[in-house]
Parts: sequence; C-alpha cells; structure tokens
Amino acid sequence: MTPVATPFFFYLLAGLTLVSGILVITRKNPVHSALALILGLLAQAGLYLMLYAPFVAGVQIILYAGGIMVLFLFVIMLVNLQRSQREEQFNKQWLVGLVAAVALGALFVFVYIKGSTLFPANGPIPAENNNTQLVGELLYGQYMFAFEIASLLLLVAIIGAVVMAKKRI
Amino acid sequence: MLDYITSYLSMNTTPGQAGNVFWVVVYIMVVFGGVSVAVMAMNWLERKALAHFQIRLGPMRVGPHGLLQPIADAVKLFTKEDIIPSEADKLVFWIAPLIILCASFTVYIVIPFGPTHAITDLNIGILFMLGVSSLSVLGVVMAGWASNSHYPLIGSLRSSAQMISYEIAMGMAVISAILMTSLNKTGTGTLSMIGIVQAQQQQQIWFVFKFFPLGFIALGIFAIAMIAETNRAPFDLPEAESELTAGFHTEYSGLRWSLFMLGEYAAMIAVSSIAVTLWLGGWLRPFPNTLTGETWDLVFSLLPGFSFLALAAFAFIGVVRMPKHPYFRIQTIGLAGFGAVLGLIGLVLFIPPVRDRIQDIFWFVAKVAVFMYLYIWYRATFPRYRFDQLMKVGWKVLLPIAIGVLILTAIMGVIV
Amino acid sequence: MTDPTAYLSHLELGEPDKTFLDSNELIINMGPQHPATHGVLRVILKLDGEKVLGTECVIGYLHRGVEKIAEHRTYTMFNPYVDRMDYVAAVSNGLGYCEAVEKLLNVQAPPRANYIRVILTELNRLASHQLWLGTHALDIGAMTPLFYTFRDREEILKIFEKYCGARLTTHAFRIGGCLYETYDGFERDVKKFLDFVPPKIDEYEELLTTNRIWLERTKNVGKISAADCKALGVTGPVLRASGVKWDIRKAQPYANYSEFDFEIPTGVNGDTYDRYMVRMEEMRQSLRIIRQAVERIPEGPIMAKVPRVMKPPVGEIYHSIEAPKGELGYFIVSDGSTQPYRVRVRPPSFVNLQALDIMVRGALVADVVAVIGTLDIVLGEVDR
Amino acid sequence: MHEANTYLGQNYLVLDASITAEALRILRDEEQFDYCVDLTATHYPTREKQFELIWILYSFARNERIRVKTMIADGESFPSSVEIWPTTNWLEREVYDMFGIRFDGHPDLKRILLPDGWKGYPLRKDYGIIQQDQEWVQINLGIESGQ
Repeated sequence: MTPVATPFFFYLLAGLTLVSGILVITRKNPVHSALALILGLLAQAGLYLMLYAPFVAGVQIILYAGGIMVLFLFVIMLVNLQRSQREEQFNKQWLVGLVAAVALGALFVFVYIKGSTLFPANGPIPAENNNTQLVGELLYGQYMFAFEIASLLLLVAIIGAVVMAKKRI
Repeated sequence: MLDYITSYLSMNTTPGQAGNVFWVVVYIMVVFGGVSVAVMAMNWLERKALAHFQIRLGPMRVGPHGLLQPIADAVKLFTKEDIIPSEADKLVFWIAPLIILCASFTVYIVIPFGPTHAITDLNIGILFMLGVSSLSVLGVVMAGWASNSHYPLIGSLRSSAQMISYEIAMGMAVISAILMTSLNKTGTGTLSMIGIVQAQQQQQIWFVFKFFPLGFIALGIFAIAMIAETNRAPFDLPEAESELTAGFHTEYSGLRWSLFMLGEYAAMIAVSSIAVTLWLGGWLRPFPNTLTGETWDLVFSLLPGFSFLALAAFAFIGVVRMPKHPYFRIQTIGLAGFGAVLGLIGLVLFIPPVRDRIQDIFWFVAKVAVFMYLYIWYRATFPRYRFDQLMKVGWKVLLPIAIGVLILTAIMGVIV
Repeated sequence: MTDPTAYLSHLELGEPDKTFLDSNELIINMGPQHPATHGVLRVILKLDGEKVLGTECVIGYLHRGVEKIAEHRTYTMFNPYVDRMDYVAAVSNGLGYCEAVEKLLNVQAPPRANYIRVILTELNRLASHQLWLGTHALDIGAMTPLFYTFRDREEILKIFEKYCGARLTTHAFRIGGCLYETYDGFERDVKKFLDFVPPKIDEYEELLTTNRIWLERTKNVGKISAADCKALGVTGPVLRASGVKWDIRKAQPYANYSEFDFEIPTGVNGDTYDRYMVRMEEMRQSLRIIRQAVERIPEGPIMAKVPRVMKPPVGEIYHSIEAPKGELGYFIVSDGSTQPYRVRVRPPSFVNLQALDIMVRGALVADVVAVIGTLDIVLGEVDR
Repeated sequence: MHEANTYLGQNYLVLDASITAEALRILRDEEQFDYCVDLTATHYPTREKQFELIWILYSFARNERIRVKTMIADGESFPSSVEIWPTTNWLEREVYDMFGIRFDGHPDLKRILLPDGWKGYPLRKDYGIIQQDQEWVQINLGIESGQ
C-alpha cells in the first residue's frame, strides 16, 4: 500500500493535537475541555496509524475516545457546572507546573536535536499485517509480568472505586 | 488516466489495498448512496411491517403503497424550521448529530460486501468497527448535555451507561469468533473482516455452527448486545417516548433530527453486517463447499435475478389489484413503473459477468436484511426494559455467559 | 393505626443543598404535556439519578366546574354533563347519576330498562378496560396491544352508536329508565360480540401475561397493601388486586346486578401485575354478566312514570356504583326546586391518584409511568 | 348531637362542630368505619352557620354507609381529619379550594383544582357561574377574559 500525501496528513494531525491540547486547558467549560481532549486523542490515533501501528490506533479509539472519555463526560455532566466555572482556572501550583512543562519541553528539544543517534530512524519497519500479532506476543511473552501487574493494579482500582462509591455493601 | 482507472478492474483486491484513489472515491460514493437508500427503504419497510403487525396499513397515500413516503418525509424534514433552544450550548448542539452520522458511516469503510467489494481491508478491521461505532455514544452524550434540559440529559446518561455496558459483552462475543479464525494450520488468526469470512470458507463452516452451541450462543449474545448498542426496542430506554418523551433528541427537530435517525438506521445496518460477517459467513452463499459444481453455481448465481423478478411480480400483482378508479390511475402507473424497474434489475442480474460480481453482495444484503427484519419484529413484540433490569441483563447475564463462551471456545480450540 | 406522614406528598421544592460532587438530585416536571400521563396530569418528580425520592401531582388543567354547572341546570339538563367526566366510561357515569336522581324521586326503573342498562354498562366497562390495557402496555413499551384493543373496542362503540347514535359520550340513559328501545338486532349484535371477544382477550394475554419483560416490568412494581388502600380510599381493581374482595355490584347491588351470577377477581400482592390480571379477569366476568343479561332480557316498558318537571322532595342522597375505575358516587342535595342544590361527584380517579406517591417512592422513573398507567386515571374525571 | 336519622334508607348524623372531630375518630376506631368515601361541603348562605361539612363513611366489615354532617360558620376552620383517614388530604384541599373552609393541621393546605393564585371560592352560592378571577386570567394567560 502506497501512502498518500503523508506530510500533509502528518502536519494536519499534529496541528490538531496541539490545538486541541491548548483548548483543553483554556476552555472555561469542562465539557468543552473534555470534547477538545477527545479530538486530541483521535488525532493521536491518526498519528499512530501513520506510524504503521493500527492496533494501537484502534485501541486508542476504543479505550480512550470511546470508553474513558465518555465516563469523563458522564461525571462532568453530573457535576454542578456553575460552581466549577466560578472556581479559578489556574491554581497556586501554576509555577511548579510551568517548571515541569519547560523541563519536558527541553527534553523533547534535546531528543529532537540529538535523537538521531539515540533512535536510529532506519530501523526495520514491521510488516503491517502481523503487527497485532507482534503486540500480542510481546505482551503475553516478554512483558507478561508487567502486564499482569498492571491488571492487578486495575483490579485494586476497581475494588477501591466500588468501596468508595457504594454506601452500603 | 483511463489505464489508471481500468487497471483496478483486473485486480483481485479492494481498492483501498490496491491504493487506487479513484476507485476508493467511487466505492465511497456508492456505499454512502447505497446506505442512504437502504436507510430510506428500511424506514419504509419498518413502518409498513410494523403496521401489518399491528393490523394497520401504514403509509398508503404517497405513491403506491406509500413507496414514496420516505422521500416525502425527507423533503418535509429538510424544509422544516431548524430550532436551536436559546439556552442550549450551540456549538455542541450543532456538532452532536454530525458525530453520530460520521461514526455510523465511517464504519462502512471496512464492511466487506464481497471479497473485493469493500472500500478497504484494514488488518484491524473488526477492532476499527467496534471502536468507531462506539464513538456514536459521544454524539448521544453531547446531544443530551447540549440541549440543557432534563429529559435529554437523563436520556443521554442512560444511553452512555447502556452503550458502555453492552459493548463489553459484545466485545467478548466478538473475541470468541476471532479465536475461531486462528484454527488453521498456521495458527494465526485475523482481525480483518475479509480475513474472517475467508477463514470461514477455509474451515468450511459458518462460525455460528462452529463448536455448536458455542458459536450460536456467541451470536445470540452479540445479537442482543447490538440491539442495545443501537438503542432499539426493547432496549430503547434512551429515547423511551413514554418516559422521556424522546430522550436525548427531545430538543432536536427538522434536519438535525433526521440526521439522528439516519445515523441510527445506518448503525443498525452496520452492526448487523458485523454479525453477518463474523458468524453467518459474510458474502458466502449457502453451502459453498457441499453444493459445488457447475449446476449449483449456476443455480445460486441465478437466485438474485429471480428474487428481483419475484419482487417485480409482486408489484404487477399489485397493479392488477389496484382499484380501477381514475383517482388511482397515477398510483397504478407508478407501481407498474416500479415493477418494471425491479424486473429490469432482475434481468440485468442474469447477465453472466454482472451476476458473478454481484451475487456476493446479494447474499450479504440478504443476510443483513434478516437481522433488520428481526429489529422490526422485536419492536412490535416486546415491552421496554427498565433501566436497572437492563443493567442487570448486561452485566449479570450477558457478560458472564460471554466470558464463559470465550473460555470454552479457547479450550475447544486447543483440544480440537 | 396508620401513620399519616407516610402518605404526605408535598415536596420541598427549594434548591437542594448541593455539594460539588453529590448534586445529582433532579427536579423533573412530567407533564402536563407528556405522552404517558394520560391527559394533562402534571407530576413533579424529585429524582436521585433514576430513583424517585418523591412526587407531587399538580392537577386541575381540565377543570370545568361540573359541580358548579350542576347547580344551574335542571336534573334532566345535567345528565349529559356527567358523560364528560370519565369520558371512556360515559355509560357508567350516566347510570350512577340517573339512579341517584331516581332514588331522590322515589322512582324505580322498569326491569327491561335495567337489563339494557346492565348490558350497556358492562360493555362500557369492557371498553374502558380495553383502552386501559392498550395505553398501559404502550406506556411500558409494548406498542402492539394498543391496536388490538382498539380494534375490539371499536365493536363496542359500534353497538353504542347503533343504540343511541353516539360513540363516546353516549347519554344513553334517562332519569327513570332508557329513552331508546333497543334497535332491531341489538341482541344479535351483542351475542356476536360475546363470541367475538373472548379469543381476542386470550390474544392480549398471549402477548403479555407470560412475557418475561412484561413480568419484570410489572411484578413488584407499585405495590400497595390492602390497609394502605383502605386508608387512602383507593377502590376498584386497585383495591381488589390488593386482596380485598369488595365490589359494589356485590356489596350493595344497584340496578339489577343481584340477579346475575359472577365472580369478583382478586389479587394477592397488590402490584401492577396483579392489577393487570384482575382487570383481565374482570373483562371476562363482564362478558359473563352480559351473556346472562342478554339471554334473560324481558319484554316490557323501558321508562318509568317520571314527572315532566322534576321536583324531587327536599333531601339528600348518596348513591354510588362500581365504575370501571372504582367507586363512583353522586351526592345530591335537593331543595325541592327543579335544579339540584348541590351535586357532588365522588370521582374514583381523583382519589386513586392520591396513592401514586406512596406507590412510586423509591422506584425508578420508568415505574412512575407504569404506575400512572395501572391506576387507570382519566383526567376528565380527576379535574371535573 | 343534633340529629340521627335515616332518609331513603341512608343513615346520617348531624353533629355539633365541637364534637365532630372526636366522633369521627370514634367512628373509625370503634365502629370500624375504616374507609372515608368522600368529604364535601354545601353552602347555605341564609343560615347562620353557612357551611355544612359532610363525611361519607363506609365500613368494610359491616357493609354499611353513614353520613356525618356538621355546620360551621364562614371563616371558621375545622380540625383536619388527615390523621384519621389519609384520603382526606386531597378531599380537604378540594373543599378549601371550592369553599374556602380551612382545615387546621392539614399538612399542605393549598388549592388543588384551581391555580394557586386564584381569588374566590367557586362553589359558594354567591360566586356566579360565569364569574372568574379576571386579574389572574390577564396576568397568567395574557388575555382580557377567559370567557
């Protein structure tokens, strides 16, 4: 399959991701923020597709855009919006946040400049049609332990959420 | 240019895989148009069939037997005043129906109407379908929230909870079908929609009969979950008209409302297509492996033409039975014309090159139509579930069964 | 004995004290324009998510001042007005009113008139129950029974139309008997109907009675105990479904009901399903009564001797009948003139509607719809 | 007690307002009149005590009806019987709505059939049959007259 208009789509998706990221933190209305976040996640899924990782893209759409963000919206809609809008958008930790953001940005810039030696660009691109299979083999083979730990962590989170939400068990 | 266009015709793959932009565009247009027409036809059929369930006639005025009713409705809806409530969140209100529409139409990219009749074949096909179709819940939530009114809000809350719950059982049932695709010599399965159908051809069995009754139960779970996914009776709580007036689209009218309807029906056809692809052999004709040979091939390839001729015959019987009153003259002529068109299509389908290309699509559509009819049947028969009962069915009945089927399928796959 | 606070139904409608994350208390206005409130009933629901914390009924949107009008009409002139109260059971309303005035006048309707009255009233009960079943099933989401019941109700309305020219607000009876003699073929029509309808009732039952979703939606929904029913004055099928075997047709027979042989169906749990079963059985019992009446109908006059200008002696009367919805009573005070001094209608729907609150508390929104349906209210009667 | 009588086979009691509330409770507790069929009133403008309150009671055990009547003057209130029969909640509201008789101890005494802000009590004899609260109609319906 020959890619079509790759640079154009890359800049489109990257731009969308950036714009939606900015919208997420600047919108006063939390629902608008959440919608912008969904847009950003979908654009990211597009970027994954361009990196020949369709499985990750599909999972991104199902889990983040379809599942988690719907729950986000669910909670936001139930919350009293008037009150949240009255609250200050940026709290006192903005200085710390700024430092962290600058540090992260510096890291990205560093990787961009020096990265060509760290991550060779001409690594072997896995064949598209067994991409999913490779992910599965890695997940259930090499990274089995980490995978199981993550699932255990999620189980604990589920139980914790049930305990907190349910008044009587 | 002409070479570029004709080069695809000799290829044995989907235009997306061939990288042929021209044919991709053509396929997209055809599928979009076809689905829109199918939605209109479904709309007419539902009203008609439901009416006959309920000892009514249904639409009879616009065109012979109300055949033009969907068009009249479309014209009415397009010319209606477009109302946005003053307290609504205008942007979100505006986007919501579009999201539903986009989500339900994007899914058609990977639906295989035949081995080459798909826009493209993604190797994560089924994952893509589930993912994109689950996005339509966003549209529902946004519509309910943006209307800034209580009934839509409750409707969208119900809808999001319901869709997320049933997606899980649905996913489990789908995984059990995908497991079955890996039962070949190489031991690698596939997520590709075309690959799944080809696996069924290879294994010489529709997955619904594989490891009977496991495949059958999985299809059952999927068939129930897909009704809940598309918010249809008896799981139509988000738009339960006797409780929430119209649920999440209470405040919508005119064109926007019709977009919701279009999206809903398109989604119904899409999920039915998933069921057909995964369990009922997709485009494969009945008994592709046992009833082989020249004669059987000929018999089955002639069926599409004959079924259209039968429909034409129905239309002509209707013409004969029309009252001989001048008032009905236009209707009679219209019905005769309709019958003639159907008959012509039937005759065209007898031409050998056409019938070889088309019969895949015919079988696929016929199987989907069975599911569409079931949708109508359920709606005529069942009362509506209550919200807690709906959740109970989803989490306590369907999910455990689906997980059980999944485990058993895996065990059977290892043993066999 | 009974704790009166258990029956209070007024909500504190002020802004609830909301915390940031626990603000899912909703006040919803259901009606007066709503597909499932059977008219112009307005129910204010206080919800916690989907759970109902309390309800308050706002009624009176259809108030026409029937009781005031009665004081300015003669006894005869007021007769058609009562049809407009419970408009789906107009014949029962007329029967109650005519019998009340007859009692005041000390007049007895002749036997043949009584038979005609019983046949028409029971047909009307059947029609009312059929309409109830269709709309109730529609509320719960089953569309199809509505059309089946309306198809069969049509046959009853045809008989009414042939008898007195009107289908809905029939004004079939007059004080002192019936104005119209039965038309030719009346008995044949009724007998044909008696053969026609039992399989249809089985058909409704086939669609609903053992349907899983129907059972889940109606069993243990809107439960009310017999004690609560008595305390709240709830009568009719709702009371009988709670296990009280009380029917005015048996307890204090009017017209000539004492001559007929029929059963009073009762329920056990007092839930929506029992009320459904009681009404279904009541339809069959009505058919039984009609069959007996049409077979034994005597010849004779249909109108008693009633003075042309009705001036009942000074006094008052309370007369009640078993309308399809419950006890329908007329309390009439006469001051000796041609116009009633005061007419009070005791409407079953109005009193039954009071039970809505305790029946739906703690239930879900969908149950409110089911319970409004099962109470079988007609807003024309609630608001008068 | 003023009168205990039977007319047309129907028993009724006419009681003094002072003892009625107690009598109603006794009728329920000791005489098994556990079902209050109806509560209503009648207006006699010429009498000294203008309003007659009427309870219609029924006993399931005895299959018997009885009417209890009492007289009260205009402006007088009467003890609510909601605690005896909860069904009288709406019935008392209706009597208040139509006659303007107040019931002490009623949990939520407000108009029931007429709109909340309505002036006048329609079932009083001095309220004309086409009379209406013009002011309310003009404000709430935006029309000159509801006729």
